Amino acid sequence: MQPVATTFFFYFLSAVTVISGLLVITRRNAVHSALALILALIGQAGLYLMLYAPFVAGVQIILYAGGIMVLFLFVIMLVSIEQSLKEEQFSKLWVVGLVSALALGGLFVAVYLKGKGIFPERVMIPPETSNTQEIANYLYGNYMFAFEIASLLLLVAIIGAVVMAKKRI
Amino acid sequence: MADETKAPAPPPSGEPKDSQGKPNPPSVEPVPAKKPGDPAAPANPGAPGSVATGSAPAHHEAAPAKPVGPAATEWHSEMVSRLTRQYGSGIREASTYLGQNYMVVDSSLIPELLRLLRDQEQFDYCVDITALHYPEKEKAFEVIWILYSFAKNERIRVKTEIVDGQVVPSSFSIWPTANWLEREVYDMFGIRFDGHPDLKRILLPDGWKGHPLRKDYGIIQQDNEWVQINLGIESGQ
Amino acid sequence: MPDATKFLSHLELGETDQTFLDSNELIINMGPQHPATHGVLRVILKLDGEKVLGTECVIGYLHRGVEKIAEHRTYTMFNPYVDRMDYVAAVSNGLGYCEAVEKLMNVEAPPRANYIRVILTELNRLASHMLWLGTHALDIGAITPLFYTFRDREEILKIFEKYCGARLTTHAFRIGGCLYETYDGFEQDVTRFLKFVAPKIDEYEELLTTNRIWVERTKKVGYITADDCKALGVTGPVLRASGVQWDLRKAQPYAAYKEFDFDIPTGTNGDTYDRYLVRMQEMRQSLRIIDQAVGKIPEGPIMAKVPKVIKPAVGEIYHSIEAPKGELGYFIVSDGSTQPYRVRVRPPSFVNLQALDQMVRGQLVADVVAVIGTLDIVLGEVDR
Amino acid sequence: MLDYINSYLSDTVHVTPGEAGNFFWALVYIIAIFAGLSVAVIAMNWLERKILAHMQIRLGPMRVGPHGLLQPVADAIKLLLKEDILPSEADPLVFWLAPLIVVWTAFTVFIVVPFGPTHAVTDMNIGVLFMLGVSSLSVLGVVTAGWASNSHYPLIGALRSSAQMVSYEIAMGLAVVSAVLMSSLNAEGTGTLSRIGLVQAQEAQQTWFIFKFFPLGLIAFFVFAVAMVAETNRAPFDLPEAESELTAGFHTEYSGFRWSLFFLAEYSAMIAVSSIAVTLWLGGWLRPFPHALTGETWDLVFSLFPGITFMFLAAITFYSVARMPKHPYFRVQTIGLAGFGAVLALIGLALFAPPVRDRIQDVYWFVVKVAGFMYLYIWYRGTFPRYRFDQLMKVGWKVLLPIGLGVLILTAVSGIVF
Repeated sequence: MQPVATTFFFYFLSAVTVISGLLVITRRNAVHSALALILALIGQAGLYLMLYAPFVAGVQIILYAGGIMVLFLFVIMLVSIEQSLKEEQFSKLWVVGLVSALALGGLFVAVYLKGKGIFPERVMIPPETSNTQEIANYLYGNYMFAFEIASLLLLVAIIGAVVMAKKRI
Repeated sequence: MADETKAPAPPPSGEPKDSQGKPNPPSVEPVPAKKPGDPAAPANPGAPGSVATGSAPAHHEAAPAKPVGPAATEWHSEMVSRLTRQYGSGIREASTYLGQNYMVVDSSLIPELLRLLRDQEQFDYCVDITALHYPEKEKAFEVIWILYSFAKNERIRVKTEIVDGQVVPSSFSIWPTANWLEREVYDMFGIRFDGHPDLKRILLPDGWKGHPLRKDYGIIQQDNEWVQINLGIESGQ
Repeated sequence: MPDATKFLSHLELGETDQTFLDSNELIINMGPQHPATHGVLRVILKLDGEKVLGTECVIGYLHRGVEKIAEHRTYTMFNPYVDRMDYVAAVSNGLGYCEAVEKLMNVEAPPRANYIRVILTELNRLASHMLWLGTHALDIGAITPLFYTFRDREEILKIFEKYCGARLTTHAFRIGGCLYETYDGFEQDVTRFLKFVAPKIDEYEELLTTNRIWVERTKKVGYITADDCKALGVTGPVLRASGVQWDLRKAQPYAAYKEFDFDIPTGTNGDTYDRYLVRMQEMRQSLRIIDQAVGKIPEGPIMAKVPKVIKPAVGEIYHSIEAPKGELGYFIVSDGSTQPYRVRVRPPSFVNLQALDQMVRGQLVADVVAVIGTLDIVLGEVDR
Repeated sequence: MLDYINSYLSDTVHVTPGEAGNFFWALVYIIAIFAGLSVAVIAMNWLERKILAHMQIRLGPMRVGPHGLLQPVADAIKLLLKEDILPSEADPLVFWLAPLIVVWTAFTVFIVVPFGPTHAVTDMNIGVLFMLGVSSLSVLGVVTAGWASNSHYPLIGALRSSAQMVSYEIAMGLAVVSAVLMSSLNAEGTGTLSRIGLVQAQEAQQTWFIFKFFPLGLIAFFVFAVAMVAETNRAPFDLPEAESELTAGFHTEYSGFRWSLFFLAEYSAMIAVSSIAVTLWLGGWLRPFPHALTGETWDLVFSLFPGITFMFLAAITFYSVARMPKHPYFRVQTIGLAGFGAVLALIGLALFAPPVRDRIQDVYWFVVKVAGFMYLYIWYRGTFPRYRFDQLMKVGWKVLLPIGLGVLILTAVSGIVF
């Protein structure tokens, strides 16, 4: 199976994603962290491409980077963020943070020690060419019901938003 | 430059009332009889040269004798008679000059008379509110309302004389157009209108001191202090 | 007569109270150097998001103290100042002032002068409406009409220039009549212009009247009822668009308007679209008047017997004419000397602008621009 | 290295360089597209001024070069030399980043634009999806530009334009889906998102999608045409930089080179979006009536078209050279214009040569169709006033969206029925 791009790109993309992920949490300015998050999402989309999943990469760009992040930026801009900048950054719940960090660390160590054994042996057939068609068949074939439930959920969310805004007009 | 100020009150003289339309051409009228009931205009000291007295043009300098201009005549209309019956001496004078009717009323009648004119007499459009300044008269200011009635297609002027500093009731509640018109009169003459929503200067900057259209306000006079503070320049004078 | 409190400007500038989404209101300045305020007008807008809660006009940036100057100039010397007030419709200003002084002196301009005056005033009304249409459409975003209207307005200005040497502030009339005899070929120029401009007005209509976006941007925008117009003293096309059939040229005819038949276009629901239609019709009516007038200019003198030095008798007079923007009135008080004791100008733009707050409340920011355009105000006249 | 290059040129390979993994040719195509795009932007700049001027009975730029031909060059130099002001409290990083985001998105869209069956940088399986995704990223650039300028009006302008772009993306998406649906009416029953595939589907079904199921294709095309104008903030929807209300939208604080980036991005976005419309509805590089007028003679006639157009342009140039005033001041301009005419004539002649003629066919037809759309943009700007913001939203949500949905459903139904 001919790799999509040389391994260099894989390291480059994952480096970009990790660094911008760090940037998200370290930046004081909300807009900077939002932009860093967008960069991380686009890096992730690149990784999906490397995994022969162009459809998911496309959807990732449209939904996350193009849609949700725009709303993030809207909220950041409309709500005045001056006070939050001045407040003391360090939250008091560092105990909880510490415990969860330790748990995650333990998990990583366990995976590293076990090596490949944990993951199932099945090798995915990379349906590179007809990826979108495959997804379409699954989506509208076996998982039709789940798809309908999801769209119903979205409908409820939209109606909720309209009702909330309706009060105003 | 001392500008010559004169009492411009309409010359008291009687003349047959001409039609409301186009005034007839100026005719040399008989010796102007002094109108008794006109306390407002002081006895017109024989106006220098310009007003010819007597029927024959008296001898004076080279300019040909200019016939005395058209004179204000008594304005008889049932509306005027109704108002005089109701307010009596309040209506000082109601006359027509060059075909335009105006009445001089006492300042105490102001909001009530105007409201009556608007409601009963259908003068529903207040064309203009302005003022005049006669420095030498003890009632120094004259406030003028120009009213027009769409129904009767008729235009009249209501005038009152007030002392400097006297507050005139605002006619904003009668005609909302008075809002800016009265603000401009205050801005230019310093006449205060009570009952006006927010009486402040409209054309001149807010901090300006002095009311330009008063006769005692020089033509090139400026509020130097305001100019220095705001524009930071040494003003012209 | 609507009660006055309605017209109070809701602009308590002091405190900004909370609105629905408890975001404070936005107080922004539009002007005085804003591209769409037709000169130096500053409008303080109190916004809740896009909706206008209240406006306050700050004017006076162009105040030159014309009325004070009048008291130190002779009657003839003050004549050119009058053109500088509404510099877009300068001829009408001049006509108003000259006729007021003539009335004060009880003098009648000869018929030939009256005819020339009517022709030039109606041409000036056309030019003023054309400039209005160009800038109004530009504010709403249609760029093209501006160039069409200015090309046609140029023709009118050429006729003015040939007649009296000036294009805009023409100072064409004198007290007692007109100073200049019509240059030979005046009638031909005017008739050629009439044939040239008639289809052009249809061109403007083609561009805008049925243009969906233009209709959507102007219908039900800047709505004002007839009663509110009368209460606020609004006159001219704005009043006629609200359904009041009143035009000083018909109600109290002056100059030679008695001899021409033309009708007064009126709108029905007093919104920006109706004002646009009324003004377009008015342009066509002006063409009708000019057409009738240019054919029958009577022979005879163009200047009444007026003394060299004008010293009207003591007295006062109020004379008003139908300027393109509304009723333009002159209240002149004479004390018998060569200089007027007081000249009060009743400017239509100043009074019409007062209606802006009433027309714009509850509309959106983009409509403020459209309404300022439809009021057709000229700041030279507002500030005097 | 040489055989690496030749490997792609051998006729057997019928795949875009990207897919063939041949980076050299992909790079060549990228450079070609960059050059073509900048020439197109320069031409658009001149054309827009000239055409708009002639629509408004004025001449447009005439002074800089013959008939203003050097005007775009003058503009470019002016923008490069102008001082690049950074507002005091603005956020320097985001201020610098915003125009870049807008330009990135405007240019990355072009890697999937198919100028011919094999003339595209690459052909992704999700071509159309990728384009929509990237064009939705440009909203970020606009929003950050407005926020970074840290002043009232740009912020309001930015929020407005991003709200507009977001709401019109949906209408655009729906129109695109109905076109893709049409492409799936072939044997295996699954359509394709790849743009070359779409054009080939139109070729296979022997009809441009605009004419398929007669009114439906046209309506979908109409929805897309309106949405694309709104997407690029142009003509009746150019509210964000509405001079008459707010000063000038999100790029008020930008000047000099940064402002020209926005300017460049706007034009390339226009070209990109109209290229989507051309590929999806007007049969990308297919020449008109590919199947009705087949046969040797017709192929020859259509292949002569590129040459004819350039010769026609040269003729116009020479005609205007003839009409140049004889005054010595104009001598340089006449020579310049004559030279420009000669260049056009040469290109025309070159296009008549058989080897060039065949290769250039596809690209020529694609460019002509996109040029048609460009003329439409300018025409809109000349005639339409500006929509108010709430009307703009009303059209987006209450008019285009329902129509888009309706067309989608009807296409699906007619797909099954016919």
